[in-house]
Amino acid sequence: MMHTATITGGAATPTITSERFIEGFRWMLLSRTVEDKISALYTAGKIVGGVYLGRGQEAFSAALAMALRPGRDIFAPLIRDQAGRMAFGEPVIDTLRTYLGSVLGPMRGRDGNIHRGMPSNGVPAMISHLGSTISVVCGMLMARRFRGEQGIVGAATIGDGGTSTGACHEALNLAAVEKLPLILAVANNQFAYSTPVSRQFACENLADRACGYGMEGHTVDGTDLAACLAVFEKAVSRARSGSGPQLVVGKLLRLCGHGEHDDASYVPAEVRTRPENRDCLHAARQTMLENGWATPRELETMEAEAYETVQDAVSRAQRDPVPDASRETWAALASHWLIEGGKQ
Amino acid sequence: MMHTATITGGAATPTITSERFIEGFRWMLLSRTVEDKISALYTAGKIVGGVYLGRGQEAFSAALAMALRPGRDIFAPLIRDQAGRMAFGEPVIDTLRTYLGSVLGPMRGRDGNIHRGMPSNGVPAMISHLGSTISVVCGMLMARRFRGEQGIVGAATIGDGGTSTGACHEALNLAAVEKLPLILAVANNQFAYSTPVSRQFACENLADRACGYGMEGHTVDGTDLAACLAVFEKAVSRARSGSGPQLVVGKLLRLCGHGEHDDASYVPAEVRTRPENRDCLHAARQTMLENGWATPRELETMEAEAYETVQDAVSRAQRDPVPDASRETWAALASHWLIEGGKQ
Amino acid sequence: MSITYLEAIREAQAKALREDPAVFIYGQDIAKFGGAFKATKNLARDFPGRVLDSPISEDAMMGMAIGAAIDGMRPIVEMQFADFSSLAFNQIINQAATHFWRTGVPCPLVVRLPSGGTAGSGPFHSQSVEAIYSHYPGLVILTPATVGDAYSMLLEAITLNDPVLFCEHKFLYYHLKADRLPEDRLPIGKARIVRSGLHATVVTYSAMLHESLRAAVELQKDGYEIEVVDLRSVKPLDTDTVLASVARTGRLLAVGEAFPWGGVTAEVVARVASEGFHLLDAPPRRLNSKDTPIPYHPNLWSVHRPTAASIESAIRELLKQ
Amino acid sequence: MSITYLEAIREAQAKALREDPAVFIYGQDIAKFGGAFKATKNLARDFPGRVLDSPISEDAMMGMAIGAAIDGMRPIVEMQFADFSSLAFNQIINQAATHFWRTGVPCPLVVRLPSGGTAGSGPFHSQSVEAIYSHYPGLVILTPATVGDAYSMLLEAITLNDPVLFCEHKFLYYHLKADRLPEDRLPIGKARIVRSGLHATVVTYSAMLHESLRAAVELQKDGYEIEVVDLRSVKPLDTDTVLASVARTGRLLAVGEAFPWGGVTAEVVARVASEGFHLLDAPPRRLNSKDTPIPYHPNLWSVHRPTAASIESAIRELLKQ
Ligand SMILES: Cc1ncc(C[n+]2csc(CCOP(=O)(O)OP(=O)(O)O)c2C)c(N)n1
Ligand SMILES: Cc1ncc(C[n+]2csc(CCOP(=O)(O)OP(=O)(O)O)c2C)c(N)n1
Ligand SMILES: [Mg+2]
Ligand SMILES: [Mg+2]
Repeated sequence: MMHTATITGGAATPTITSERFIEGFRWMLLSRTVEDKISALYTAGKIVGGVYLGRGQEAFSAALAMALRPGRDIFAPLIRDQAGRMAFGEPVIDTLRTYLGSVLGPMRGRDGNIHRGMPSNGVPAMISHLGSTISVVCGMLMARRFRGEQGIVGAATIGDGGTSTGACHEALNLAAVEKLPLILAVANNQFAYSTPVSRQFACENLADRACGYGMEGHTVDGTDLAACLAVFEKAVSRARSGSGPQLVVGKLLRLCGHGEHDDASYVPAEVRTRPENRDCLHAARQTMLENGWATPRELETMEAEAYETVQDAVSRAQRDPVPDASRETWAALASHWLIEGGKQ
Repeated sequence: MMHTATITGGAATPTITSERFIEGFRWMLLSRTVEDKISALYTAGKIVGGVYLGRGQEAFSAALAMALRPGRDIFAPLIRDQAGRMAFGEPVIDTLRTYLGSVLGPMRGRDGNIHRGMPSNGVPAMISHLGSTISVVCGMLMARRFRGEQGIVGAATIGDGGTSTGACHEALNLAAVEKLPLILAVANNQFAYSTPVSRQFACENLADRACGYGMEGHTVDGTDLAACLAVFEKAVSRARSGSGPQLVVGKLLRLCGHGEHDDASYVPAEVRTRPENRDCLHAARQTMLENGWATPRELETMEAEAYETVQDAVSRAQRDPVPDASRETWAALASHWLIEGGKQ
Repeated sequence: MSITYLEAIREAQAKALREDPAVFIYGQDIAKFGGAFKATKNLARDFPGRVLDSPISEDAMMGMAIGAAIDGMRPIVEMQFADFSSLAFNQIINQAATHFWRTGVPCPLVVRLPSGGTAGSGPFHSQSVEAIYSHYPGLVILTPATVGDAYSMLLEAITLNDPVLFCEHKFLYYHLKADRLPEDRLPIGKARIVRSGLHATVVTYSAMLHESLRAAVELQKDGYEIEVVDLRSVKPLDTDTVLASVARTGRLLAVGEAFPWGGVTAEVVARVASEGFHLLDAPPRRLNSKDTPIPYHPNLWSVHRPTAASIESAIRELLKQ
Repeated sequence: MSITYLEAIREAQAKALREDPAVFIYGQDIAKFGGAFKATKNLARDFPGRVLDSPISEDAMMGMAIGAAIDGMRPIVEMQFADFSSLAFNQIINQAATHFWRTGVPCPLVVRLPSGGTAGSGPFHSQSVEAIYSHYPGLVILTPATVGDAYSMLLEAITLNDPVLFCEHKFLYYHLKADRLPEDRLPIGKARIVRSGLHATVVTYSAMLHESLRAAVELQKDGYEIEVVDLRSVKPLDTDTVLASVARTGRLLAVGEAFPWGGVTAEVVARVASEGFHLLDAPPRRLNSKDTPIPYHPNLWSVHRPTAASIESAIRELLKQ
């Protein structure tokens, strides 16, 4: 059994074509544009409930989803995966509908913001309890295995803080015992809400946990799109080819508050300014220009397009009907004949 | 931070004096004698409830407890720690009283067999839910730290199967973050009830989990008393001197059923007969003779003494009063004035 | 031929595995070993690859079953003891129970919970957990008291498109026998009047049904006709059958083995008081276990839980009022 | 000067830290950050080393607190939301709740549970968990509804030698204000008659107290005098005060924000029906949330939970009977 506790993204050889990089950049850009809009709507008091954004994590999130096959594989996003959600096929309108409380959104107003999902498209709808969704992905993979479906991969994401949950441990161990094609992408953004990693774990690198499960571990610079694309291509192909679960740890910094209610003043300035904590979107933009994959004008066009897409989705979602309690069925059971009729 | 994922017991230098070894042997012998008696009483239908024995794990359990200071340190035994319990100060009579349902036992008939404990002597009373006691030991160590007590060590034991619990993960991680002087002794006896380790975890060695927590790991031949004494002396002294939590994994075989109701027919004969799965008590006996630490006659005397001690405890416990429901207070709260009076 | 409550549970699982390829079973020691109680004996042999041993990871066991269920399978999870489901509690109430309502995608699974007290089992191998799960929306909670119900309700549970908690009582596993498996079957959600009477109604479920029936037989000797209702499923709870019985007898005693605060007996009494107030000729009564952990020693345990004797005297009190 | 419900909770913790060196606080983001709701603001600064950030490990947080408690400390654990206590459930009900009974060694700790619904919080940040914990022996469950109770009951809870679950309602955190902290204090275990009346008794607790009082004010306009009882602690539950009130009014409505099956309203109605049957002039009624997960969208949430309006109409129904 191979124990590669730290393959750096760079070393993970699949070389990235310009097409791939540009596609990744587009998802990152769209994600940032959507989230900037949601943030503005939140400030304007137009959002129902809380807002949690993925600023600074777009490269890591998009690269994971791009390594998967929408519709066939499984992708279980968490609260900072706007980029990955869209790269895996979530329409922008679903995002806006959920945040703006449209009854036409995937959760119909019953649940909101980052809890949206489409299980039938391979996207489980996360519950808040961190770590709980990893074993759900294991179960979806078991279902595919029972049905004899070949070459499926399932990915779940989690943060540095979420790795402290018992659920995360039990699910990884189960995946290793069953040798499931599971990817766990750990976005180590150095904080869990306000809590620095020094109060969260004492190991040098969370990827060091891989060998304790008998799974393969990978570490990557989460601000480097090319490195992220490479490491996830490698991890996903290893999982797909039967090498069992893969732990991929990305180092990056959350470039926003925990939620939009949080100014993140607890993040020291000297941490924000460290070069390794750069903005992955700016870095990708630089790479595009340096390699001549896009001219400044072309980038402006991309930005304009992204802006259009988002504006369009916002105005559509804002015209949507909101939930109407009188039309709500209040049915928690699929077996409707077993529902207790307001016996109170 | 030092990551010694596999120090073999042999290499863990503290050399073991004959006195130490003989003391360990005596605890092992007494434990085996007590458990043989309990097993016989169980077969005779004299025991209330189930019986779970530590046959084959006496060296590992006794050596851990001997490295601790009864009355000052903390020892959280599990179901196979008869030897360690006694080495840490549990009177034989408490064992028998619990099994024979005496109301004078530490649990007063309210709880039984391996659930007995004496929290005020640093011995928590385990609940059945595996893994749950490790964080309790962390809390006891935090209490000592808050009070400024220096040089305390707390040890918990668990089996190979118990390492799959979320509780075990959360507690180890917490201990590492707080750099607590915790010893987790994992008795890898190759089975969890009937389940072989191949269905329990996929790593090569459970000690490989240490570095994922940033704690030190040790591996030892659990059938070798000298090696066990050495590895625990080392791990305990490192914890005591501020090196943080220590994970000690002992390889051995459960030489009995999961409980006395279980014939363990699922353990293949070829496993039972492997040399490394030898009986630690026979091995220690051999060492005693080979090193001339005891003559055959002296060993017989020791055995006779152990037998006497146990017989005496049995006959005393059998004369004890059993619980009387009419004298039971049925008080689940220490704040007696808040107890609801049979409001049913 | 005679079949026990436990064998009925095994037969139901065998039938489900035979008839529906989407069914599989996951739990500790359930494969080659056949489970701590042998409820899956030979099933791993007869259905290769569909009865799997799990690690000691109740949270992940449950999460795995949920993932499989929302992806088209019909998992059965065996908890080694109901008491250990406390570690799957979050997955059950927050993930399984909310899934259909949140997403519209059903989560069809059955969690088998070896429940209830037996002599010498102590605080952590004796619990009755129906109350905590019934409190949460999105779950169906079954408490079979007979061999026939153990069989037919488990089979029906496996066909439901919702998460079902199947509380099977360990005390009934070996003691309770029937001549054959039932042809008839009363659907889930309907209570059964097991013994009809005139003077008082005892509403109960699971092992307490048999204690209550013994009490009724004793009281018969003094000419009291006690009607005994077996709820069978505690959520949904068949209030109509309970009310119909109370309408006949005018007196109600609700008996349960679980802890006294809240739970089935509170729900039954509260519903009858609200919906059948004018049917009652006397104050409704409850009988539960004592409000302490479940004692290990039989001398204490036998007093902690309701028994035929304590039920009988509760009924006598009720008849006096 | 004016103090909020949330500030009262902070003040109580500050006082406890000041007066008892055995007290410490453990939870996520509670140290420098002061907690998700700022209930521990400045406490880490004012009491260095005694207010500690925990990893995201509810089971271990609780186990650690239990270990400290049985070793002489008086821990306060802050769950970031009551909903996440589902992951500490096993440690709470099986380890903390059974410890004194099993060993004779007390386990004095307080678990602070930011509870209940607020607009837009959804299924996993809105739950009321008092019912599941009250079911288990060995726990004290408090549900303060006023600034004064938030302060004095938390202080008293910290002095108890038992595990206490302190259900503080998030909806009251900022809205609810008082001029000063109370000198008087009603002991834990006693309910309070907040508004006296003649025609009906509403028994409630936590945020629903305020909805019920609003309903009572409305009904006052039509000349109905509604007595409102605040349970304050749901376990133990002060049956005597409830019965005394029903004796005056003859009518009972039990109101709770939790799910409908079981729980506080069932326990209250069942106790009154059993112990105060002849005091009742009409069938007792219950009002709870709907039996679905708690909706995220305010349009649904405001109908899911009881409100002044739905309580008012329930009382009108009750008065008609
Ligand atoms: C089990 C659990 N406990 C507490 C919370 C509350 N909570 C929500 S997000 C969060 C921080 C998560 O940090 P991390 O896992 O690093 O993810 P990040 O927010 O940094 O992406 C916490 C504590 C939760 N969701 N689940
Ligand atoms: C959380 C939990 N799940 C299930 C059980 C039931 N159970 C009791 S002992 C046991 C096997 C334990 O195996 P291991 O941890 O290897 O310890 P060993 O018995 O081999 O010493 C199981 C599954 C339990 N006690 N706790
Ligand atoms: Mg983080
Ligand atoms: Mg083992």
